[in-house]
Amino acid sequence: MLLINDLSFYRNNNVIFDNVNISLANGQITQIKGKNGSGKTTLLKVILNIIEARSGEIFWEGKNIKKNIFNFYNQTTFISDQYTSSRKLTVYDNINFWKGLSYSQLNDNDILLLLGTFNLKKYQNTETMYLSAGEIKKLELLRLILEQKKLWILDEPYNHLDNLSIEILNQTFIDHVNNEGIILFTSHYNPPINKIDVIDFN
Amino acid sequence: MLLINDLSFYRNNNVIFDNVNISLANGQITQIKGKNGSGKTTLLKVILNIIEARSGEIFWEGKNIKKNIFNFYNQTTFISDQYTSSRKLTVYDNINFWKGLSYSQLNDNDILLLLGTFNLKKYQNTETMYLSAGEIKKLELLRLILEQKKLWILDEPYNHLDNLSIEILNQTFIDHVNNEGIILFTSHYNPPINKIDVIDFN
Amino acid sequence: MFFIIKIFVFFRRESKLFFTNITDLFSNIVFFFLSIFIFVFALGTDEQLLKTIGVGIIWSLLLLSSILSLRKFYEEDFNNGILVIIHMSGISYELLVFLKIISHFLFVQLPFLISLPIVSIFFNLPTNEVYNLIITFFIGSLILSCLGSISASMNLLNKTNFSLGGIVVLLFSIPLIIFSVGINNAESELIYLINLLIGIALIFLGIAPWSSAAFIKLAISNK
Amino acid sequence: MFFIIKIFVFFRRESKLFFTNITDLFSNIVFFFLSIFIFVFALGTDEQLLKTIGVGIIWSLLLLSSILSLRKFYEEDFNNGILVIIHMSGISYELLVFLKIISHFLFVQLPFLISLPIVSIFFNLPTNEVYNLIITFFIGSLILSCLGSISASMNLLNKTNFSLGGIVVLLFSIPLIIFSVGINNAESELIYLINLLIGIALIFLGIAPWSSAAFIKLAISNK
Amino acid sequence: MFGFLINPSKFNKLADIILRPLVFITSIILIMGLFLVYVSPLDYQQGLTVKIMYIHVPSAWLALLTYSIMTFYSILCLAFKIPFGFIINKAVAPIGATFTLLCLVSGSLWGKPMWGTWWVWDARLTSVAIMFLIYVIIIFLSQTFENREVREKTIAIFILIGSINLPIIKFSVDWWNTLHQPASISKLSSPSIDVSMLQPLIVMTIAFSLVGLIIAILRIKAEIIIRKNH
Ligand code: HEM
Ligand SMILES: Nc1ncnc2c1ncn2[C@@H]1O[C@H](COP(=O)(O)OP(=O)(O)OP(=O)(O)O)[C@@H](O)[C@H]1O
Ligand SMILES: Nc1ncnc2c1ncn2[C@@H]1O[C@H](COP(=O)(O)OP(=O)(O)OP(=O)(O)O)[C@@H](O)[C@H]1O
Ligand SMILES: [Mg+2]
Ligand SMILES: [Mg+2]
Repeated sequence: MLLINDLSFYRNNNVIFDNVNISLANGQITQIKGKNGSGKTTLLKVILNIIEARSGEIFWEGKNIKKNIFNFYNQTTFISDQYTSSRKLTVYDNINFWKGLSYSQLNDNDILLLLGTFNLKKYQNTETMYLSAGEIKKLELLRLILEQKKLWILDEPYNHLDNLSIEILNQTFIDHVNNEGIILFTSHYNPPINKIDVIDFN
Repeated sequence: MLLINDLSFYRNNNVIFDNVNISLANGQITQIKGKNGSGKTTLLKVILNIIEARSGEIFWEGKNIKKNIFNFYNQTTFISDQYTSSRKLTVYDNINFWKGLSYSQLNDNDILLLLGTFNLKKYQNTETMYLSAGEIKKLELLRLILEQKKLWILDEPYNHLDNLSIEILNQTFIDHVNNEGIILFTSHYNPPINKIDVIDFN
Repeated sequence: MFFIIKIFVFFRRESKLFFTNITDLFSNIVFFFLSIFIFVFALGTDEQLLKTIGVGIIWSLLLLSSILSLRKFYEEDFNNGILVIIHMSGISYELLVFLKIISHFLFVQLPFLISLPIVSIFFNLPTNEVYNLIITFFIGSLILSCLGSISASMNLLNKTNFSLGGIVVLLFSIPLIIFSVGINNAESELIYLINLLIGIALIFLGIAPWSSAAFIKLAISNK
Repeated sequence: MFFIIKIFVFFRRESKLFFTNITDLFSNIVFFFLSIFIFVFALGTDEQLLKTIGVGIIWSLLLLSSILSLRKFYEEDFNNGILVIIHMSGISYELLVFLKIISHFLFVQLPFLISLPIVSIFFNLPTNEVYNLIITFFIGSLILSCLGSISASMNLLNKTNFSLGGIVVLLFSIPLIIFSVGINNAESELIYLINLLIGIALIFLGIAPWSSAAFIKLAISNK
Repeated sequence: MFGFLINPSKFNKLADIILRPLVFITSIILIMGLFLVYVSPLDYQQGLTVKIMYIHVPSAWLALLTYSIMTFYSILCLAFKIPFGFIINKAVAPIGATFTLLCLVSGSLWGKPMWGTWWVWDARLTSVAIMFLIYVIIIFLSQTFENREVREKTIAIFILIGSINLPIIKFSVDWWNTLHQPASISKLSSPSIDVSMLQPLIVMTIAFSLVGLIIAILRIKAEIIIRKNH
């Protein structure tokens, strides 16, 4: 349960957003839509406390996240718009690194399976800088399943993906929501998932 | 009129694509679709001779482009998937640079108008690194109109754009096609434009 | 226990990044040797002269080489946004900086240590000076790594200007140079000077994490 | 006519990239001064010694500073893909490299020229040596810019390893250093040596564009 | 009571009250100091050049003092988020730089007759030169970043890092045996300097501090106004 209370953010005295109130219950999937430059990406970062809010509070499971930020992070996966894989490392090394960071319970076999569903198996030992745009995006999205966290926060996850991958991602979303997970994502594309709450952010 | 004849490209002895034949008549708009990693981006670059083909020829208005590559470039705008604006320069400086490179006939007023339609006017004197993802993409797309070339080649132009901008882009495409322009683009999104030729690239 | 795994994973990644192949390590050292050649050519090959200024040259070049490797610190991870991912996995920025300093020390600075005895031969340095050089370099390069971290993180804020960070390193390493070169000229009091050097290292190990972390946080929130 | 506009536009952009503000220029020079401080400390402050090795130090430092600014050459424009855009506007890669070399010479190297007289005071150099230094530096820095271009373009191929390009610069600049420092020691034949230096500069101005362009093309097709 | 030290509006109020009397007092003390310097005895070794001391030592002390103040405020504004510190830092840095420059110049003017050269690479002199560079970098940093938050915090952190130079300046004469005079006045127990020299020195120091204070007040007021407008 994530509760966002009167969140505001200013940059150089310009309002980016003001008094945002959002509440995300378990099993809820929420999409933020809005014009370019309306502050969606910034909002996600402020929610994650990567950028400090100007005012307002965020509660995770009833507790202010600032009290124990790592407790909050511990249950959150953030897939940003940028690529976070190291370009010089192979796909396998990157996955291994993420796995180590998140105490993931998945073993090597699971990971191979995962790579298989995302059609990345043959690139296992390729440096990520040689992957195509969509393939890198898929590699990033792998973290969702790898880290097994409860709260997923994603910035434009559908970019670059081909139709098959979009379907897989949608299915992943649905599964997560059915398992009482919480999803918050921004996108200009409307995925065909039932019961998406849309926040219009303008 | 762009004619692509038996184009092949290999990377480290792996086929990326083989014997591709495409012909683009004036006033034609063509979309390349295909799985992630199927080689769409690479194809565009090979067509533009940024990467050298392994075999095959490309003819622009009946002449092999290799004979006089700058003559071909002179009538082509390429909007790549990456951002080509210098992050440290302001929006205005970037536009001015592109303008100078392409002998654009647009004057300052036209450019302001253009910035207005893309909702970028207020960022005129902002460094592009401070723009949001969609805003940078729109700035890139500005080059289409700025350079006034006949052949437009675009790699995933719809990424990051909000609905309004997508409409504007579609309208721009339609106008260009009506003026006998040629458009070749890749995208996973299907824009609602009549008479798009789709090349399935798998 | 889990935390140790995390730190181990961190170092494994760092080492892979530094040594994608062995040439990297090697070329750093070649670079160092070549710059010494340059100096020898520039200053003339008078043997007595070389002996006098040998330690000084070696130190200054180590300093400059470590400025060259500044960008290996944070730049790429910052641009990728992976610093944030690491942070979100439960590692505070201060600890992150500390780990980065250690890995820079291990993977960039220590390989130079190997090359020191060879270089000393060029300058005909007496054995005890080589010995002192190695000891001081060991401590000194830790200080250089701290300084490097500070200025690399400062550079994240100002991407146009690469010199700015370099200036910080140079500015604060002046006392370091005075001490380290001084050690070789001092007849007695070696222990005293080395203690001083260790003191400086500890001070910088205290300052670097929080100041680098502050710069990084600032850079991330303004990216 | 149109072509001249294009080149003008190119230089305007370069100058904006180099000098977003005057601090950038300034900090380059401060960096240079500081590294001289470092050397003075490291080598000891014996006045006679400083006088002997002054020119050598100044030259080697100019060399190292220009290695530091290597990344300003192509890296960013390459990563952005803007090199391709510039090329597609009708500027061949060879010309592009040539223009980049000139702008590096103008915006990075020449500002050092201003600082040379001041530096000479530190080392108590006699006037005629300062004069020679400025002339040789003027020609030499053009050579350094050419070398910088070659190694910066080489670095595009191997992103892990920053030293590799530096090694190339150092390797090829050994003859340069020998000549330039030699000029100040030679009693006669000054003109002869300067002519030689000009010759080297011309050779490099011939080699650098096509070899850099070749590296850049290779890098672009493998990106 | 000390609210004016961290609160801009309180500072403004107080400054308005004390500025005029302060200028008045300062002029008197300055004139008195110059007079005392004029009548102070010549040194039997150094002759007239000893009078450089009355500029050199106060400016050296004030350069150090200014930096300490900046360090103090940097800690305040970073740790306790008190933005007034940023104003102080920006306003005070050029003053400190001037004092440092004054110390350097007067020192080298003094050095020529005393040591025979304008400049030696001695630890004290070098660490002061470094402090001057730090001041200059601080001043330039305030023009480097467009973003105000980035700029101010960077400067504050930089000041803190640079503050390790302070003890080095202070104790350099004890740590290395150098050409420079070891502390003789600022020794806490018993100053080893003649009273006839100590008197003008103290008065000059007070005068220098007051001049610095007045300039600081004016610059801080200006800075507060600039900040309000943005
Ligand atoms: C550019 C050259 C010089 C610099 C940068 C310099 C710097 C300083 C500094 C920073 C202090 C204050 C130290 C403290 O508070 O403990 C100081 C004090 C002093 N300096 Fe210099 N100095 C220079 C040259 C000289 C020369 C040539 C003389 C005279 C021979 C001299 C005599 C003194 C004396 C007598 C004091 C007072 C020491 C005390 O009692 O605390 N200085 N100087
Ligand atoms: N520099 C490179 N070296 C080696 N292989 C590469 C390189 N660049 C791309 N590839 C490979 O070439 C194939 C085609 O890549 P390309 O970027 O053209 O795909 P794409 O069709 O554009 O995919 P997407 O829809 O994800 O953008 C991919 O399998 C990729 O892994
Ligand atoms: N570092 C920064 N400094 C100043 N302004 C910034 C910075 N980053 C973003 N902005 C501005 O903040 C606003 C919001 O940006 P943000 O990236 O959150 O938009 P967004 O809603 O994600 O847009 P998009 O749909 O294009 O991704 C934009 O107007 C942008 O120009
Ligand atoms: Mg966004
Ligand atoms: Mg692609």
